[in-house]
Amino acid sequence: MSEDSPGLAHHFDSYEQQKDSATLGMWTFLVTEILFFGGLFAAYGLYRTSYPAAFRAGSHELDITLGCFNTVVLIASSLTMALAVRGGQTGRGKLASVLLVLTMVLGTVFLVVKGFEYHDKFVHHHIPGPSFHFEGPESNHVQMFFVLYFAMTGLHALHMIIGILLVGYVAKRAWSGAYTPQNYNFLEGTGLYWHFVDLVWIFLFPLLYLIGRH
Amino acid sequence: MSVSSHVQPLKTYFGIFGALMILTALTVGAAFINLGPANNFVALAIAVLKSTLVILYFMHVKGNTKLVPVIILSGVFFLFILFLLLAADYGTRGWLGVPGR
Amino acid sequence: MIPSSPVLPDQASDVARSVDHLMLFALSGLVVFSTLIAVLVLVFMVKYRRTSANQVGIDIYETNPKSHILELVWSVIPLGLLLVLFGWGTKVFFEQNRPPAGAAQYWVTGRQWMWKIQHPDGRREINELHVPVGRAVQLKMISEDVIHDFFVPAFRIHVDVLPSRYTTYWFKANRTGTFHLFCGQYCGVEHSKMVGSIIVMEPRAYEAWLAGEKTGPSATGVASGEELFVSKSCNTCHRPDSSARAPVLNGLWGTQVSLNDGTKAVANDDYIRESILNPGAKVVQGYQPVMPTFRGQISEEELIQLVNHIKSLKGAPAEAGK
Amino acid sequence: MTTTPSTLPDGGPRTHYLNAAYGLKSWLLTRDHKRIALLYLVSVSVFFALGGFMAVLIRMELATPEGDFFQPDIYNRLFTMHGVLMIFFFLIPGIPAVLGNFLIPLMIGAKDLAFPRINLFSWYLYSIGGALTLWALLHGGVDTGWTFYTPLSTNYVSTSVLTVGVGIFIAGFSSILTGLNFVVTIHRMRAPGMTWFRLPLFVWGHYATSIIQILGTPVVAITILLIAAERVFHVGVFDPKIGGDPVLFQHLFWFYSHPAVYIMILPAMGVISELVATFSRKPIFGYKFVAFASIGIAVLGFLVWGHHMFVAGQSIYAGVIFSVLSMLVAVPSAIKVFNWTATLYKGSISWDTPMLYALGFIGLFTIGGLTGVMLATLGIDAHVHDTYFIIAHFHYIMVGGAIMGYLGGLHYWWPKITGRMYPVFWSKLSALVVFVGFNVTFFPQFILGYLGMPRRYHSYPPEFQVLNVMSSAGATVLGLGYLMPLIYFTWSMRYGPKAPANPWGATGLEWQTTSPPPVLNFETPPVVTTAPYTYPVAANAPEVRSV
Ligand code: HEA
Ligand code: HEA
Ligand code: HEC
Ligand code: CUA
Ligand SMILES: [Cu+2]
Repeated sequence: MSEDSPGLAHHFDSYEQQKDSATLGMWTFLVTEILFFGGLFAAYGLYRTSYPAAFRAGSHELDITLGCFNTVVLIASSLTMALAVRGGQTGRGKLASVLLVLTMVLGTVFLVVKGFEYHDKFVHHHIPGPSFHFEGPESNHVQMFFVLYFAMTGLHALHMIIGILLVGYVAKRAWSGAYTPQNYNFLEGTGLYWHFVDLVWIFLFPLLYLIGRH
Repeated sequence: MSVSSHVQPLKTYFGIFGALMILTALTVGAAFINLGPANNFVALAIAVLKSTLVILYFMHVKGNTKLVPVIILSGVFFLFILFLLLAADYGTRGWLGVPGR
Repeated sequence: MIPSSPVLPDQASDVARSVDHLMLFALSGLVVFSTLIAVLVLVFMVKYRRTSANQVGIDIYETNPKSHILELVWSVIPLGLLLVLFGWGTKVFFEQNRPPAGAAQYWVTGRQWMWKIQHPDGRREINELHVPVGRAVQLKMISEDVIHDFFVPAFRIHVDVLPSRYTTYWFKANRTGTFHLFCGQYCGVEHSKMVGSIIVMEPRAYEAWLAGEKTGPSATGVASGEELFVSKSCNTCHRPDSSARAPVLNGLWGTQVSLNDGTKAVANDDYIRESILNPGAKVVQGYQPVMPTFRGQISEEELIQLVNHIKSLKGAPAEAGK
Repeated sequence: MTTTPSTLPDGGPRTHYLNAAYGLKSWLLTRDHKRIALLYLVSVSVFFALGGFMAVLIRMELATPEGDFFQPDIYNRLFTMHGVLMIFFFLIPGIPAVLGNFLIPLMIGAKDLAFPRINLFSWYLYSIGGALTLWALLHGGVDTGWTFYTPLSTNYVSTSVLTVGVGIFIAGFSSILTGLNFVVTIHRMRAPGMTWFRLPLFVWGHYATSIIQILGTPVVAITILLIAAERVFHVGVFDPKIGGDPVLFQHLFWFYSHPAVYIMILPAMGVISELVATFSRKPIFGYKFVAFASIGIAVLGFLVWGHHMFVAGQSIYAGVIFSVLSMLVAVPSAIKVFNWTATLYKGSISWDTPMLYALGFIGLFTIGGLTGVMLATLGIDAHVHDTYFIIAHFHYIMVGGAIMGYLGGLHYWWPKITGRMYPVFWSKLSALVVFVGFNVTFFPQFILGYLGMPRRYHSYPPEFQVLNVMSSAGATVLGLGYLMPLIYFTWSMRYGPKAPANPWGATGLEWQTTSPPPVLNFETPPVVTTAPYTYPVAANAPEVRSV
């Protein structure tokens, strides 16, 4: 790390090389995430085509209003995140930090709402397992719907939690002015991650909540 | 070329946010109308559109090097392969007319 | 039984012969190509041995315009051969999988760690299957627990036995003898003990065996389908009279059934099994989904009995979808 | 071979990456890719020895038809842990994380990988995953087979599936991060003048490998997670009771695990390309063809997973599709073998130890690959599926191919890595012993398989004994063959003669720096001006082989 180029790691020749590497690395990581969720989506696709009626029935048990609300919350958090990254890009660390805290708040709101939804499932015995209960013809296939529902939203929620922690860390660094227009790569990477979590939800919402509402 | 050359105007961010909101409303609305099998298609098409907007603008893929879209598309492509060949199995079961083959 | 040759297992069916011919073809390909490579490599190694410390090889690729043609040749020739192998292999595979019409139907239930086999006449055996030579035999197989696999090397085919649906194995033994039956899919601790034999007999000896065997249908403790139909009280709903709440099952097997959601299904073994375990999944048009599930209350073997029973119910086809 | 100074011209000792710092901490906290590679070398060797030890026990049991040494449940744990350790903890990380890690930055003229910290982190992930697996081993191990087929693995066995699953999951992330690091490094860190078509084929091989690591591993990660969840909650995606399909598990598992076999072979192929070029002193015949063949194998490799499921209850039409696609993936492999052979033509071939291993690779890989083609033929696979024919097929490729490549690579770059030479006679002998022992071990298994001996059998019908005894005897020889490099490599680190910078007279940037290299790899930043394998490089006027 030479004195005249703060924040440039020893093995890079230029800031540009460093930034390009960071961006590329983060995107490559996100591609692995796509395939990670992809396995679940494959299972979902298969079972949904096999048991359409049961999946419709299961989907009707979900609260579409809450789902909708959460979608809006998450997209709003993406906006604040995008603006925070812009703040980093233009060298306004304090602004970025505030926006990041806002992002965290929105993310937490999402999780709290999700928690209420989970609680509701618990009350109605819709947690898969021995205590699962569903009135209706294909209760075992409805249970499969809920297995997938919990697997997919649970994994998504886990990503949210990691995201919130990460954003908190970045907010702290941003406040103390750690990011410069030359090197805000960590902030940018966290932003990409956050948007990715949003993207997953953009697919989960219609797939889980909106089947055959009419 | 300076590193921070891709600053997008604020207008873009808010515009995209608005578009995402409208699309969310659309997808919910479409779910309540009976379009037959098209329901699924519409829901997915809107989701793809929304994610494209997020990727291009919020995630700055527009204006970045061409390598990034290539990487994303290769991920999507291999996911598609997974779906396609799974369908090749589940879609052709029973064609032979011999159960279980 | 000792294999008839040290490198070939018994060849006890026509399919086995087809597989061996295919194998011979593939094997000659292997020998030709691996010899070719080995010989070329060794010859070059010796012939172009380095003879002095500073010697350098000659780049023949850039200087020779024919290089690309050469590369094309050794891409296209293997590809051609591979496609031939693929075509031939696929032909044999269909032979292995498509039972001839009118094959006698046996049922196989796999469980940790034994094979339970039922003859068309209801006779049952464990880990043994007696069949007459020359008769096409079709096995409908299901597992009560994990995945198993029915493997008789002498017939040259494997088929997995799944816990979720019926799979099919068929063979026509063309010589008598006792052949190994292996479980070919790892299934837990005693996997290697899940073995048995296929005993192929002269038709006359087979008749004698049948006559001599004491094991009647009920001797193994599994009730017949007819009894089950009563004892599981299927008949309280499925009655031939018109006041019944459920479709008549007579003549159902093999027909097209219209379902509530507008689709159709063929009433085959899997359909009937599903109807008993998951009645709600495919509801017959015009009926309420009131049939209870029998999952957990009925074993795979009992299911087989029921399927067989329903299959045997002749009469006017159920007026499904009226 | 004593000309290269191990001391600076002024007489002081030269600092290189090995003597730049001392102490355990300087190793465990290092971010130098070369040191991390050595960390991997040690851990990977431990797992190989453990896996090999289990193989020896397996072969011991199979020497007699009855199950007399172990109870069946112990035997089942043995082959499961053998498979798990060898695949996930030895061969998948093996070449990439040891040789790739060490050499890729050197070969492309970079100071390090793009993310040195992540590189170290992935070694820790690997170690944690490995430690968990070993911990599970001490607490009973697993007995599901390395393939973890449901519902056996989820509902029926009572062994440590969960722990091992988590171990593999964590190690999987290590593999992903290694691949990620390589991709970014190869894209972004190349030295001036190092264009794509000047990259050594070793780098191309690793690039292709990384693609698979990045795109395939996540799918197996989620699949294993689902298995773990099903074991914890007693209900899950593959549970037939709620309409789940056990065959779906197999699809998801093989979507990764077939491409994973190319994770194991592509780096070895990269090594062989280097060896063949160096020891023939001429460019690889059809460089671009070979480079694209690597990418072709990686991409096509994703399309063929169903060939493990021909008889698993998959639709037979899907079987037909997967069969023809599997045939296609054999073509780029064939191209490579033929191009290597053609490279030898009119070369200046030396018989150094690495070259002997390369020879062994070509022969054994060809047999392993061609038997793979037989397996891809539907009619044959329906008979030999899950018999010893399969065992023979993949040991031919993985032990005969990949490990030969790995050992060849180690012998080739050992002077660069340690700055020491190893004894020539012993190394040539070990190559011979490994080759002979290998064939005696695994050739009989082809016959056994065709005769119908099923795999994963703890006891077997007595007529199979003769061939099994041969196989067990071979395994002993093979084990000795592997022991020898272990001993003389260890010996050479202290007592071996000092190695010059470029003992083989090879091209490639890694040979232009000193042995062992300095901390930042090059004293002066390299600039590349020629295609790879451009001979002559010898300082004295070279003589070109006369026609
Ligand atoms: C490094 C590991 C590796 C590699 C590279 C391969 C390579 C190949 N494998 Fe193998 N395979 C395994 C490891 C590997 N395999 C393992 C571990 C299993 C068992 C898993 C388990 O169940 O536990 C397995 C199982 C397996 C099966 C399933 C068998 C079964 O369970 O029923 C099949 C079926 O198609 C198969 C096919 C192939 C093919 C077509 C190739 C091809 O890529 C080979 C291509 C190479 C060549 C073709 C040789 C070179 C070519 C020439 C010299 C030129 C001449 C060529 C022609 C004329 C064609 N393999
Ligand atoms: C990279 C992968 C790899 C490697 C290298 C090996 C190496 C070997 N394998 Fe294995 N094998 C697999 C991967 C591998 N295997 C897999 C995936 C399976 C399937 C598992 C399943 O069914 O789930 C399998 C299964 C398998 C079986 C079938 C078991 C069964 O189905 O019942 C057999 C039987 O012979 C076998 C034998 C051997 C032998 C003799 C070696 C030899 O090459 C090993 C030689 C090595 C040594 C002998 C060790 C060297 C010695 C030292 C380094 C000295 C230090 C040692 C000590 C101090 C102990 N293997
Ligand atoms: C409570 C009443 C009831 C009982 C008891 C019952 N069923 Fe049914 N069954 C029905 C009804 C109603 C239907 C039609 C709706 C449907 O498909 O679910 C049906 C459908 C079926 C079908 C599909 C028929 C078709 O035409 O496609 C089969 C096969 C069947 N039952 C078999 C059985 C067997 C075997 C048993 C006993 C083990 C049994 N049922 C017990 C009510 C019953
Ligand atoms: Cu049953 Cu193996
Ligand atoms: Cu494969």
